[in-house]
Amino acid sequence: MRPTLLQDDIRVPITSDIDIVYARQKGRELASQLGFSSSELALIATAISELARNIVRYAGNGAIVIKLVERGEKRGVHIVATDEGPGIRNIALAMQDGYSTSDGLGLGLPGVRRLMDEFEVVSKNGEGTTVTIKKWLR
Amino acid sequence: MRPTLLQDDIRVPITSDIDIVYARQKGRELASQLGFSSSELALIATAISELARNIVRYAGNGAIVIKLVERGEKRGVHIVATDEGPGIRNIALAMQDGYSTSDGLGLGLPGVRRLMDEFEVVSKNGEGTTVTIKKWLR
Amino acid sequence: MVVPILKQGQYLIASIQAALTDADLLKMRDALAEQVGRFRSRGVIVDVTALDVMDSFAARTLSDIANMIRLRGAETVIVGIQPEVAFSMVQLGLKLEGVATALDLEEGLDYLDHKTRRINRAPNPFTR
Amino acid sequence: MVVPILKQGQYLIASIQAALTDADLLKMRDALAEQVGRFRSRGVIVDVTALDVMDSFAARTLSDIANMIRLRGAETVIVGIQPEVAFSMVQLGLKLEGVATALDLEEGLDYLDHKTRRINRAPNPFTR
Ligand SMILES: Nc1ncnc2c1ncn2[C@@H]1O[C@H](COP(=O)(O)OP(=O)(O)O)[C@@H](O)[C@H]1O
Ligand SMILES: Nc1ncnc2c1ncn2[C@@H]1O[C@H](COP(=O)(O)OP(=O)(O)O)[C@@H](O)[C@H]1O
Repeated sequence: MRPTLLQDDIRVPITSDIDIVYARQKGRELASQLGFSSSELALIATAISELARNIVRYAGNGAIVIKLVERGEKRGVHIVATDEGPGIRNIALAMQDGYSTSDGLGLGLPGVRRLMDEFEVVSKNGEGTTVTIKKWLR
Repeated sequence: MRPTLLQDDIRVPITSDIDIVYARQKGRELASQLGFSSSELALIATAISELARNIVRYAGNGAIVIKLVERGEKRGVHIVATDEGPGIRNIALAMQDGYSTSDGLGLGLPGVRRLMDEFEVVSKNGEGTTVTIKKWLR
Repeated sequence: MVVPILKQGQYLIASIQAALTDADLLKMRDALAEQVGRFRSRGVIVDVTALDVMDSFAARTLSDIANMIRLRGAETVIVGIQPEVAFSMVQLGLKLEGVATALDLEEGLDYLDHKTRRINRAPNPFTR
Repeated sequence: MVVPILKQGQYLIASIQAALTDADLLKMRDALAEQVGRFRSRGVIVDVTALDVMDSFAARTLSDIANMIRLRGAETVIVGIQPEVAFSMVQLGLKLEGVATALDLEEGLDYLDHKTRRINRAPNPFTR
Protein backbone atom coordinates (compact mmCIF):
# COMPACT_ATOMS: atom_id res chain seq x y z
CA MET A 1 0.00 0.00 0.00
CA ARG A 2 1.45 3.34 -0.97
CA PRO A 3 1.26 6.00 1.69
CA THR A 4 -0.74 9.09 0.74
CA LEU A 5 0.55 12.57 1.30
CA LEU A 6 -1.07 14.58 4.08
CA GLN A 7 0.23 18.00 3.09
CA ASP A 8 2.90 19.67 1.02
CA ASP A 9 6.33 18.24 1.58
CA ILE A 10 9.34 20.27 2.57
CA ARG A 11 12.56 20.10 0.61
CA VAL A 12 15.75 21.31 2.26
CA PRO A 13 18.81 21.58 0.00
CA ILE A 14 21.90 20.37 1.84
CA THR A 15 25.19 21.97 0.94
CA SER A 16 26.88 22.98 4.17
CA ASP A 17 26.74 22.32 7.88
CA ILE A 18 24.22 25.08 8.53
CA ASP A 19 21.74 23.12 6.42
CA ILE A 20 22.10 20.15 8.76
CA VAL A 21 20.73 22.22 11.62
CA TYR A 22 18.01 23.74 9.46
CA ALA A 23 16.84 20.37 8.09
CA ARG A 24 16.50 18.80 11.51
CA GLN A 25 14.59 21.81 12.82
CA LYS A 26 12.20 21.64 9.87
CA GLY A 27 11.71 17.91 10.39
CA ARG A 28 10.91 18.42 14.04
CA GLU A 29 8.48 21.20 13.21
CA LEU A 30 6.60 19.20 10.61
CA ALA A 31 6.51 15.99 12.64
CA SER A 32 5.23 17.83 15.70
CA GLN A 33 2.07 18.69 13.70
CA LEU A 34 1.18 15.01 13.78
CA GLY A 35 1.45 14.89 17.54
CA PHE A 36 4.68 12.94 18.05
CA SER A 37 5.99 12.94 21.62
CA SER A 38 9.05 15.02 22.43
CA SER A 39 11.14 11.84 22.63
CA GLU A 40 10.02 10.80 19.17
CA LEU A 41 10.68 14.29 17.83
CA ALA A 42 14.21 14.04 19.18
CA LEU A 43 14.69 10.69 17.45
CA ILE A 44 13.45 12.10 14.16
CA ALA A 45 15.62 15.21 14.40
CA THR A 46 18.64 13.08 15.26
CA ALA A 47 18.07 10.81 12.26
CA ILE A 48 17.81 13.81 9.92
CA SER A 49 20.98 15.26 11.41
CA GLU A 50 22.94 12.07 10.70
CA LEU A 51 21.70 11.69 7.12
CA ALA A 52 22.23 15.37 6.32
CA ARG A 53 25.77 15.24 7.65
CA ASN A 54 26.55 12.20 5.51
CA ILE A 55 25.42 14.19 2.47
CA VAL A 56 27.70 17.10 3.33
CA ARG A 57 30.61 14.86 4.23
CA TYR A 58 30.47 12.23 1.51
CA ALA A 59 28.57 13.75 -1.38
CA GLY A 60 29.16 17.49 -0.99
CA ASN A 61 25.53 18.33 -1.59
CA GLY A 62 22.05 16.89 -1.95
CA ALA A 63 18.66 17.32 -0.33
CA ILE A 64 16.39 16.17 2.47
CA VAL A 65 12.70 15.86 1.68
CA ILE A 66 10.28 15.61 4.59
CA LYS A 67 6.62 14.60 4.22
CA LEU A 68 3.72 13.65 6.44
CA VAL A 69 2.03 10.53 5.12
CA GLU A 70 -0.81 8.16 5.81
CA ARG A 71 -0.93 4.42 5.19
CA GLY A 72 -4.15 2.71 6.17
CA GLU A 73 -4.74 3.63 9.78
CA LYS A 74 -1.19 4.85 10.29
CA ARG A 75 0.11 8.37 10.02
CA GLY A 76 3.75 9.19 10.07
CA VAL A 77 6.72 11.14 8.84
CA HIS A 78 8.58 10.08 5.73
CA ILE A 79 12.06 11.42 5.08
CA VAL A 80 14.22 11.01 2.01
CA ALA A 81 17.91 11.96 2.02
CA THR A 82 19.26 12.00 -1.47
CA ASP A 83 22.49 12.94 -3.20
CA GLU A 84 24.35 12.37 -6.44
CA GLY A 85 27.66 11.75 -4.76
CA PRO A 86 30.06 8.81 -5.08
CA GLY A 87 27.63 6.27 -3.62
CA ILE A 88 28.29 3.81 -0.81
CA ARG A 89 30.77 1.22 -1.96
CA ASN A 90 29.76 -1.54 0.41
CA ILE A 91 26.33 -1.07 1.98
CA ALA A 92 26.59 -4.16 4.19
CA LEU A 93 29.78 -2.77 5.72
CA ALA A 94 28.37 0.76 5.98
CA MET A 95 25.45 -0.62 7.98
CA GLN A 96 27.78 -2.06 10.61
CA ASP A 97 28.27 -0.21 13.89
CA GLY A 98 31.66 1.43 13.93
CA TYR A 99 32.41 1.21 10.22
CA SER A 100 33.53 4.53 8.77
CA THR A 101 35.59 5.50 5.75
CA SER A 102 36.22 8.93 7.28
CA ASP A 103 37.03 9.71 10.89
CA GLY A 104 33.37 9.31 11.92
CA LEU A 105 32.11 7.06 14.67
CA GLY A 106 30.43 4.87 12.07
CA LEU A 107 27.17 4.94 13.99
CA GLY A 108 25.19 7.11 11.57
CA LEU A 109 23.52 4.62 9.24
CA PRO A 110 23.06 1.71 11.68
CA GLY A 111 21.98 4.17 14.36
CA VAL A 112 19.40 5.82 12.13
CA ARG A 113 17.98 2.39 11.34
CA ARG A 114 17.55 1.80 15.08
CA LEU A 115 15.91 5.20 15.56
CA MET A 116 13.26 4.77 12.88
CA ASP A 117 10.49 2.26 12.08
CA GLU A 118 11.47 1.82 8.44
CA PHE A 119 14.80 2.24 6.75
CA GLU A 120 15.96 1.72 3.20
CA VAL A 121 19.17 2.65 1.44
CA VAL A 122 19.74 2.57 -2.29
CA SER A 123 23.14 3.49 -3.61
CA LYS A 124 24.92 3.10 -6.89
CA ASN A 125 28.61 3.59 -7.43
CA GLY A 126 29.22 6.99 -8.96
CA GLU A 127 25.54 7.85 -9.11
CA GLY A 128 24.58 8.73 -5.59
CA THR A 129 22.75 7.57 -2.52
CA THR A 130 19.15 7.70 -1.37
CA VAL A 131 18.15 6.84 2.17
CA THR A 132 14.45 6.64 2.95
CA ILE A 133 13.25 6.48 6.55
CA LYS A 134 9.82 6.49 8.21
CA LYS A 135 8.46 6.86 11.67
CA TRP A 136 4.84 6.01 12.43
CA LEU A 137 2.72 7.61 15.07
CA ARG A 138 1.81 5.19 17.82
CA MET B 1 41.59 14.85 -11.70
CA ARG B 2 45.30 14.54 -11.00
CA PRO B 3 46.74 17.08 -8.61
CA THR B 4 49.42 19.33 -10.06
CA LEU B 5 52.67 20.00 -8.27
CA LEU B 6 53.17 23.46 -6.76
CA GLN B 7 56.92 23.27 -6.22
CA ASP B 8 59.78 20.85 -5.94
CA ASP B 9 59.07 17.94 -3.66
CA ILE B 10 61.23 16.92 -0.74
CA ARG B 11 62.48 13.39 -0.36
CA VAL B 12 63.69 12.26 3.06
CA PRO B 13 65.42 8.86 3.16
CA ILE B 14 64.37 6.98 6.28
CA THR B 15 66.88 4.62 7.82
CA SER B 16 67.01 5.40 11.54
CA ASP B 17 65.06 7.14 14.24
CA ILE B 18 66.78 10.48 13.67
CA ASP B 19 65.19 10.53 10.23
CA ILE B 20 61.74 10.30 11.79
CA VAL B 21 62.28 13.62 13.52
CA TYR B 22 63.85 15.17 10.43
CA ALA B 23 61.02 14.07 8.14
CA ARG B 24 58.30 15.48 10.34
CA GLN B 25 60.15 18.78 10.70
CA LYS B 26 60.50 19.02 6.91
CA GLY B 27 56.83 18.21 6.45
CA ARG B 28 55.79 20.89 8.88
CA GLU B 29 58.09 23.41 7.21
CA LEU B 30 56.77 22.73 3.73
CA ALA B 31 53.11 22.60 4.76
CA SER B 32 53.42 25.87 6.66
CA GLN B 33 54.23 27.60 3.36
CA LEU B 34 50.65 26.89 2.27
CA GLY B 35 49.25 28.58 5.35
CA PHE B 36 48.02 25.60 7.38
CA SER B 37 47.04 26.42 10.98
CA SER B 38 49.29 25.32 13.81
CA SER B 39 46.78 22.57 14.70
CA GLU B 40 46.86 21.26 11.14
CA LEU B 41 50.64 21.41 11.06
CA ALA B 42 50.72 19.32 14.22
CA LEU B 43 48.40 16.76 12.60
CA ILE B 44 50.58 16.58 9.50
CA ALA B 45 53.81 16.25 11.50
CA THR B 46 52.24 13.55 13.65
CA ALA B 47 51.11 11.57 10.61
CA ILE B 48 54.61 11.72 9.10
CA SER B 49 56.11 10.62 12.39
CA GLU B 50 53.90 7.53 12.53
CA LEU B 51 54.55 6.49 8.93
CA ALA B 52 58.29 7.09 9.19
CA ARG B 53 58.46 5.02 12.34
CA ASN B 54 56.63 2.15 10.66
CA ILE B 55 59.28 2.22 7.90
CA VAL B 56 62.12 2.04 10.43
CA ARG B 57 60.40 -0.58 12.52
CA TYR B 58 58.94 -2.90 9.92
CA ALA B 59 60.95 -2.33 6.73
CA GLY B 60 64.34 -1.14 8.01
CA ASN B 61 64.52 1.63 5.47
CA GLY B 62 62.57 3.57 2.87
CA ALA B 63 61.63 7.16 2.16
CA ILE B 64 59.10 9.89 2.80
CA VAL B 65 58.28 12.19 -0.10
CA ILE B 66 56.47 15.44 0.67
CA LYS B 67 54.88 17.66 -1.98
CA LEU B 68 52.59 20.64 -2.15
CA VAL B 69 49.84 20.04 -4.68
CA GLU B 70 46.81 21.66 -6.24
CA ARG B 71 43.60 19.97 -7.39
CA GLY B 72 40.97 22.23 -8.85
CA GLU B 73 40.39 24.93 -6.25
CA LYS B 74 42.10 22.99 -3.51
CA ARG B 75 45.70 23.21 -2.36
CA GLY B 76 47.25 20.76 0.02
CA VAL B 77 50.11 18.62 1.12
CA HIS B 78 50.67 15.18 -0.35
CA ILE B 79 52.89 12.71 1.46
CA VAL B 80 54.09 9.32 0.30
CA ALA B 81 55.75 6.88 2.68
CA THR B 82 57.34 4.06 0.78
CA ASP B 83 59.52 1.07 1.52
CA GLU B 84 60.58 -2.24 0.02
CA GLY B 85 60.11 -4.16 3.24
CA PRO B 86 58.09 -7.29 3.93
CA GLY B 87 54.71 -5.65 3.22
CA ILE B 88 51.63 -5.65 5.41
CA ARG B 89 50.20 -9.14 5.56
CA ASN B 90 46.61 -8.20 6.35
CA ILE B 91 45.73 -4.60 5.60
CA ALA B 92 42.20 -4.83 6.98
CA LEU B 93 43.61 -5.98 10.31
CA ALA B 94 46.42 -3.42 10.26
CA MET B 95 43.83 -0.66 9.85
CA GLN B 96 42.07 -1.66 13.06
CA ASP B 97 42.68 0.33 16.22
CA GLY B 98 44.92 -1.60 18.55
CA TYR B 99 46.23 -4.17 16.08
CA SER B 100 50.01 -4.50 16.16
CA THR B 101 52.43 -7.24 15.20
CA SER B 102 55.12 -5.59 17.32
CA ASP B 103 54.68 -4.09 20.77
CA GLY B 104 53.19 -0.90 19.31
CA LEU B 105 49.90 0.64 20.34
CA GLY B 106 48.45 -0.30 16.93
CA LEU B 107 47.13 3.23 16.47
CA GLY B 108 49.53 4.35 13.75
CA LEU B 109 47.74 3.46 10.53
CA PRO B 110 44.11 3.94 11.67
CA GLY B 111 45.16 7.09 13.53
CA VAL B 112 46.89 8.56 10.48
CA ARG B 113 43.73 7.95 8.48
CA ARG B 114 41.80 9.95 11.07
CA LEU B 115 44.34 12.77 10.99
CA MET B 116 44.33 13.25 7.22
CA ASP B 117 41.73 13.97 4.52
CA GLU B 118 42.82 11.19 2.19
CA PHE B 119 44.55 7.93 2.95
CA GLU B 120 45.60 5.02 0.79
CA VAL B 121 47.77 2.04 1.49
CA VAL B 122 49.14 -0.34 -1.08
CA SER B 123 51.21 -3.27 0.06
CA LYS B 124 52.43 -6.47 -1.47
CA ASN B 125 53.86 -9.40 0.39
CA GLY B 126 57.63 -9.33 0.11
CA GLU B 127 57.65 -6.25 -2.10
CA GLY B 128 56.98 -3.39 0.23
CA THR B 129 54.44 -0.85 1.35
CA THR B 130 53.35 2.55 0.08
CA VAL B 131 51.11 4.79 2.13
CA THR B 132 49.82 7.95 0.47
CA ILE B 133 48.16 10.65 2.53
CA LYS B 134 46.80 14.11 1.77
CA LYS B 135 45.58 17.07 3.72
CA TRP B 136 43.75 19.90 1.99
CA LEU B 137 43.81 23.52 3.03
CA ARG B 138 40.40 24.71 4.24
CA MET C 1 26.68 31.31 16.29
CA VAL C 2 29.54 31.35 18.73
CA VAL C 3 29.25 29.42 21.96
CA PRO C 4 29.66 31.81 24.89
CA ILE C 5 32.39 30.72 27.28
CA LEU C 6 32.14 32.10 30.78
CA LYS C 7 34.99 32.19 33.23
CA GLN C 8 33.77 31.44 36.71
CA GLY C 9 36.53 31.21 39.28
CA GLN C 10 38.69 28.25 38.42
CA TYR C 11 36.25 26.93 35.85
CA LEU C 12 35.15 27.63 32.31
CA ILE C 13 31.48 27.23 31.44
CA ALA C 14 30.45 26.81 27.80
CA SER C 15 26.72 26.97 27.10
CA ILE C 16 25.71 25.29 23.88
CA GLN C 17 22.77 26.70 21.93
CA ALA C 18 20.12 24.67 20.12
CA ALA C 19 21.09 25.62 16.60
CA LEU C 20 24.75 24.82 16.70
CA THR C 21 26.62 23.93 13.52
CA ASP C 22 29.51 21.49 13.33
CA ALA C 23 31.88 24.39 12.70
CA ASP C 24 30.63 26.19 15.85
CA LEU C 25 31.26 23.05 17.88
CA LEU C 26 34.81 22.75 16.59
CA LYS C 27 35.44 26.42 17.35
CA MET C 28 34.20 25.85 20.88
CA ARG C 29 36.53 22.87 21.23
CA ASP C 30 39.58 24.89 20.19
CA ALA C 31 38.57 27.90 22.30
CA LEU C 32 38.23 25.71 25.40
CA ALA C 33 41.60 24.01 24.84
CA GLU C 34 43.22 27.41 24.51
CA GLN C 35 41.42 29.19 27.37
CA VAL C 36 42.07 26.42 29.86
CA GLY C 37 45.72 27.38 29.47
CA ARG C 38 45.22 31.13 29.39
CA PHE C 39 43.06 31.23 32.54
CA ARG C 40 44.74 28.28 34.23
CA SER C 41 41.33 26.72 34.69
CA ARG C 42 40.96 23.53 36.68
CA GLY C 43 37.72 22.45 35.14
CA VAL C 44 35.39 22.86 32.19
CA ILE C 45 31.61 22.56 32.15
CA VAL C 46 29.84 22.12 28.83
CA ASP C 47 26.17 22.85 29.33
CA VAL C 48 24.02 21.16 26.68
CA THR C 49 20.64 21.89 28.29
CA ALA C 50 19.51 23.84 25.24
CA LEU C 51 20.84 21.37 22.69
CA ASP C 52 18.04 19.92 20.55
CA VAL C 53 19.98 17.00 19.11
CA MET C 54 23.11 15.18 20.17
CA ASP C 55 24.13 13.31 17.07
CA SER C 56 27.27 11.29 16.45
CA PHE C 57 29.30 14.34 15.47
CA ALA C 58 28.37 16.28 18.60
CA ALA C 59 29.01 13.28 20.83
CA ARG C 60 32.34 12.65 19.20
CA THR C 61 33.36 16.29 19.56
CA LEU C 62 32.35 16.38 23.24
CA SER C 63 34.44 13.34 23.96
CA ASP C 64 37.37 14.85 22.03
CA ILE C 65 37.00 17.96 24.17
CA ALA C 66 37.06 15.97 27.40
CA ASN C 67 40.18 14.11 26.25
CA MET C 68 41.98 17.26 25.10
CA ILE C 69 41.15 19.13 28.28
CA ARG C 70 42.44 16.24 30.36
CA LEU C 71 45.71 16.26 28.43
CA ARG C 72 45.90 19.96 29.33
CA GLY C 73 45.58 18.98 32.99
CA ALA C 74 41.95 19.92 33.71
CA GLU C 75 38.64 18.09 34.16
CA THR C 76 35.54 18.27 31.99
CA VAL C 77 31.92 17.54 32.81
CA ILE C 78 28.95 17.61 30.43
CA VAL C 79 25.76 18.82 32.07
CA GLY C 80 22.11 19.12 31.10
CA ILE C 81 21.57 16.22 28.71
CA GLN C 82 17.77 16.18 28.46
CA PRO C 83 15.84 12.91 28.86
CA GLU C 84 14.71 12.76 25.23
CA VAL C 85 18.19 13.60 24.01
CA ALA C 86 19.62 10.86 26.23
CA PHE C 87 17.07 8.46 24.79
CA SER C 88 18.06 9.28 21.20
CA MET C 89 21.72 8.93 22.06
CA VAL C 90 21.20 5.47 23.47
CA GLN C 91 19.20 4.37 20.43
CA LEU C 92 21.84 5.73 18.11
CA GLY C 93 24.50 3.84 20.05
CA LEU C 94 26.35 6.83 21.50
CA LYS C 95 27.89 6.29 24.89
CA LEU C 96 30.16 9.23 25.72
CA GLU C 97 32.50 6.73 27.31
CA GLY C 98 35.11 8.17 29.61
CA VAL C 99 33.28 11.49 29.76
CA ALA C 100 31.88 12.72 33.07
CA THR C 101 28.26 13.86 33.07
CA ALA C 102 26.07 15.59 35.65
CA LEU C 103 22.42 16.52 35.86
CA ASP C 104 22.79 20.27 35.70
CA LEU C 105 25.13 23.18 36.25
CA GLU C 106 24.95 22.92 40.03
CA GLU C 107 25.78 19.23 40.04
CA GLY C 108 28.50 19.89 37.50
CA LEU C 109 30.11 22.49 39.74
CA ASP C 110 29.89 20.06 42.65
CA TYR C 111 31.54 17.39 40.58
CA LEU C 112 34.41 19.68 39.59
CA ASP C 113 34.82 20.99 43.14
CA HIS C 114 35.16 17.48 44.33
CA LYS C 115 37.31 16.27 41.47
CA THR C 116 39.78 19.15 41.60
CA ARG C 117 39.78 19.80 45.35
CA ARG C 118 42.26 17.04 46.04
CA ILE C 119 44.79 18.72 43.92
CA ASN C 120 44.25 22.38 44.38
CA ARG C 121 42.98 23.56 47.63
CA ALA C 122 43.47 23.57 51.34
CA PRO C 123 47.04 22.53 51.83
CA ASN C 124 46.40 23.21 55.50
CA PRO C 125 43.59 21.08 56.90
CA PHE C 126 42.90 23.57 59.70
CA THR C 127 41.84 26.38 57.46
CA ARG C 128 39.07 24.36 55.85
CA MET D 1 70.22 15.01 22.25
CA VAL D 2 70.02 14.02 25.87
CA VAL D 3 67.05 15.15 27.94
CA PRO D 4 68.26 17.24 30.87
CA ILE D 5 67.03 15.93 34.20
CA LEU D 6 66.98 18.42 37.05
CA LYS D 7 66.79 17.47 40.67
CA GLN D 8 64.62 19.90 42.58
CA GLY D 9 64.09 18.95 46.19
CA GLN D 10 62.19 15.71 46.30
CA TYR D 11 61.38 15.81 42.62
CA LEU D 12 63.03 15.15 39.30
CA ILE D 13 62.17 17.38 36.36
CA ALA D 14 62.86 16.18 32.81
CA SER D 15 62.46 18.77 30.05
CA ILE D 16 61.86 17.27 26.64
CA GLN D 17 63.14 19.09 23.56
CA ALA D 18 61.37 19.43 20.23
CA ALA D 19 63.69 17.24 18.21
CA LEU D 20 63.74 14.17 20.36
CA THR D 21 64.48 10.78 18.85
CA ASP D 22 62.97 7.52 20.05
CA ALA D 23 66.36 6.52 21.44
CA ASP D 24 66.59 9.77 23.44
CA LEU D 25 63.15 9.10 24.90
CA LEU D 26 64.12 5.60 25.99
CA LYS D 27 67.33 6.95 27.53
CA MET D 28 65.28 9.47 29.46
CA ARG D 29 62.97 6.71 30.67
CA ASP D 30 65.85 4.65 31.98
CA ALA D 31 67.60 7.64 33.52
CA LEU D 32 64.44 8.63 35.39
CA ALA D 33 63.84 5.13 36.71
CA GLU D 34 67.41 4.99 37.93
CA GLN D 35 67.61 8.48 39.43
CA VAL D 36 64.32 8.14 41.30
CA GLY D 37 66.07 5.43 43.28
CA ARG D 38 69.39 7.20 43.57
CA PHE D 39 67.90 10.48 44.82
CA ARG D 40 64.99 8.88 46.64
CA SER D 41 62.70 11.21 44.70
CA ARG D 42 59.01 11.34 45.52
CA GLY D 43 57.87 12.59 42.19
CA VAL D 44 58.78 13.09 38.55
CA ILE D 45 57.69 15.85 36.21
CA VAL D 46 58.10 15.37 32.49
CA ASP D 47 57.78 18.74 30.80
CA VAL D 48 56.73 18.39 27.16
CA THR D 49 56.05 22.09 26.50
CA ALA D 50 58.66 22.17 23.73
CA LEU D 51 57.63 18.88 22.12
CA ASP D 52 56.41 19.39 18.54
CA VAL D 53 54.73 16.03 18.11
CA MET D 54 53.41 13.46 20.54
CA ASP D 55 53.04 10.36 18.43
CA SER D 56 52.11 6.86 19.51
CA PHE D 57 55.68 5.99 20.44
CA ALA D 58 56.12 9.05 22.65
CA ALA D 59 52.73 8.52 24.30
CA ARG D 60 53.48 4.90 24.93
CA THR D 61 56.89 5.70 26.40
CA LEU D 62 55.44 8.38 28.67
CA SER D 63 52.87 5.98 29.99
CA ASP D 64 55.59 3.33 30.46
CA ILE D 65 57.56 5.90 32.44
CA ALA D 66 54.60 6.70 34.67
CA ASN D 67 54.07 3.00 35.34
CA MET D 68 57.74 2.30 36.05
CA ILE D 69 58.04 5.27 38.36
CA ARG D 70 54.92 4.18 40.22
CA LEU D 71 56.44 0.76 40.76
CA ARG D 72 59.48 2.52 42.19
CA GLY D 73 57.15 4.22 44.66
CA ALA D 74 56.97 7.71 43.19
CA GLU D 75 54.44 9.77 41.23
CA THR D 76 54.70 11.10 37.69
CA VAL D 77 52.95 14.01 36.07
CA ILE D 78 53.22 15.12 32.43
CA VAL D 79 53.03 18.89 32.02
CA GLY D 80 52.83 21.34 29.13
CA ILE D 81 50.91 19.44 26.45
CA GLN D 82 50.06 22.23 24.00
CA PRO D 83 46.53 22.62 22.59
CA GLU D 84 47.47 21.55 19.06
CA VAL D 85 49.44 18.59 20.37
CA ALA D 86 46.46 17.58 22.52
CA PHE D 87 44.27 17.82 19.44
CA SER D 88 46.54 15.57 17.36
CA MET D 89 46.76 13.07 20.17
CA VAL D 90 43.01 12.84 20.49
CA GLN D 91 42.57 12.41 16.72
CA LEU D 92 45.23 9.74 16.66
CA GLY D 93 43.43 7.97 19.48
CA LEU D 94 46.03 8.51 22.20
CA LYS D 95 44.62 9.14 25.63
CA LEU D 96 47.47 8.71 28.11
CA GLU D 97 45.03 6.87 30.29
CA GLY D 98 46.11 6.45 33.88
CA VAL D 99 48.78 9.13 33.49
CA ALA D 100 48.43 12.37 35.45
CA THR D 101 48.64 15.60 33.48
CA ALA D 102 48.90 19.24 34.46
CA LEU D 103 48.95 22.53 32.60
CA ASP D 104 52.53 23.54 33.30
CA LEU D 105 55.47 23.15 35.65
CA GLU D 106 53.85 25.15 38.43
CA GLU D 107 50.64 23.12 38.34
CA GLY D 108 52.69 19.96 38.09
CA LEU D 109 54.59 20.84 41.25
CA ASP D 110 51.30 21.58 42.99
CA TYR D 111 49.99 18.23 41.91
CA LEU D 112 53.02 16.37 43.21
CA ASP D 113 53.04 18.34 46.47
CA HIS D 114 49.51 17.30 47.07
CA LYS D 115 49.83 13.77 45.80
CA THR D 116 52.95 12.97 47.79
CA ARG D 117 52.03 14.87 50.94
CA ARG D 118 49.46 12.32 52.00
CA ILE D 119 51.90 9.52 51.69
CA ASN D 120 55.22 10.98 52.50
CA ARG D 121 55.12 14.01 54.62
CA ALA D 122 53.78 15.29 57.85
CA PRO D 123 52.28 12.21 59.31
CA ASN D 124 51.53 14.53 62.19
CA PRO D 125 49.55 17.60 61.08
CA PHE D 126 50.76 19.61 64.10
CA THR D 127 54.33 19.61 62.95
CA ARG D 128 53.48 21.34 59.69
N1 LIG E 1 25.56 9.84 1.37
C1 LIG E 1 26.64 9.03 1.34
N2 LIG E 1 27.41 8.97 0.21
C2 LIG E 1 28.48 8.16 0.14
N3 LIG E 1 28.90 7.38 1.16
C3 LIG E 1 28.19 7.40 2.31
C4 LIG E 1 27.04 8.22 2.45
N4 LIG E 1 26.53 8.01 3.70
C5 LIG E 1 27.34 7.11 4.30
N5 LIG E 1 28.34 6.74 3.47
C6 LIG E 1 29.39 5.74 3.73
O1 LIG E 1 28.96 4.87 4.77
C7 LIG E 1 29.88 4.88 5.86
C8 LIG E 1 29.14 4.71 7.17
O2 LIG E 1 28.31 5.84 7.41
P1 LIG E 1 27.83 6.17 8.88
O3 LIG E 1 27.31 4.91 9.49
O4 LIG E 1 26.88 7.32 8.81
O5 LIG E 1 29.11 6.53 9.69
P2 LIG E 1 30.18 7.74 9.55
O6 LIG E 1 29.53 8.84 8.78
O7 LIG E 1 30.48 8.10 10.98
O8 LIG E 1 31.35 7.15 8.83
C9 LIG E 1 30.60 6.20 5.73
O9 LIG E 1 31.86 6.17 6.34
C10 LIG E 1 30.67 6.37 4.21
O10 LIG E 1 31.74 5.63 3.67
N1 LIG F 1 55.69 -0.11 6.42
C1 LIG F 1 55.23 -1.28 6.92
N2 LIG F 1 55.73 -2.47 6.49
C2 LIG F 1 55.27 -3.65 6.96
N3 LIG F 1 54.29 -3.74 7.90
C3 LIG F 1 53.75 -2.59 8.37
C4 LIG F 1 54.18 -1.32 7.91
N4 LIG F 1 53.43 -0.38 8.55
C5 LIG F 1 52.59 -1.04 9.36
N5 LIG F 1 52.78 -2.39 9.25
C6 LIG F 1 52.00 -3.45 9.95
O1 LIG F 1 50.76 -2.93 10.35
C7 LIG F 1 50.58 -3.07 11.77
C8 LIG F 1 49.80 -1.89 12.32
O2 LIG F 1 50.55 -0.69 12.18
P1 LIG F 1 50.21 0.58 13.08
O3 LIG F 1 48.73 0.79 13.03
O4 LIG F 1 51.08 1.71 12.64
O5 LIG F 1 50.55 0.13 14.57
P2 LIG F 1 51.91 -0.27 15.28
O6 LIG F 1 53.04 0.26 14.45
O7 LIG F 1 51.80 0.36 16.62
O8 LIG F 1 51.90 -1.77 15.34
C9 LIG F 1 51.99 -3.17 12.32
O9 LIG F 1 52.01 -3.83 13.57
C10 LIG F 1 52.69 -3.95 11.21
O10 LIG F 1 52.44 -5.32 11.32
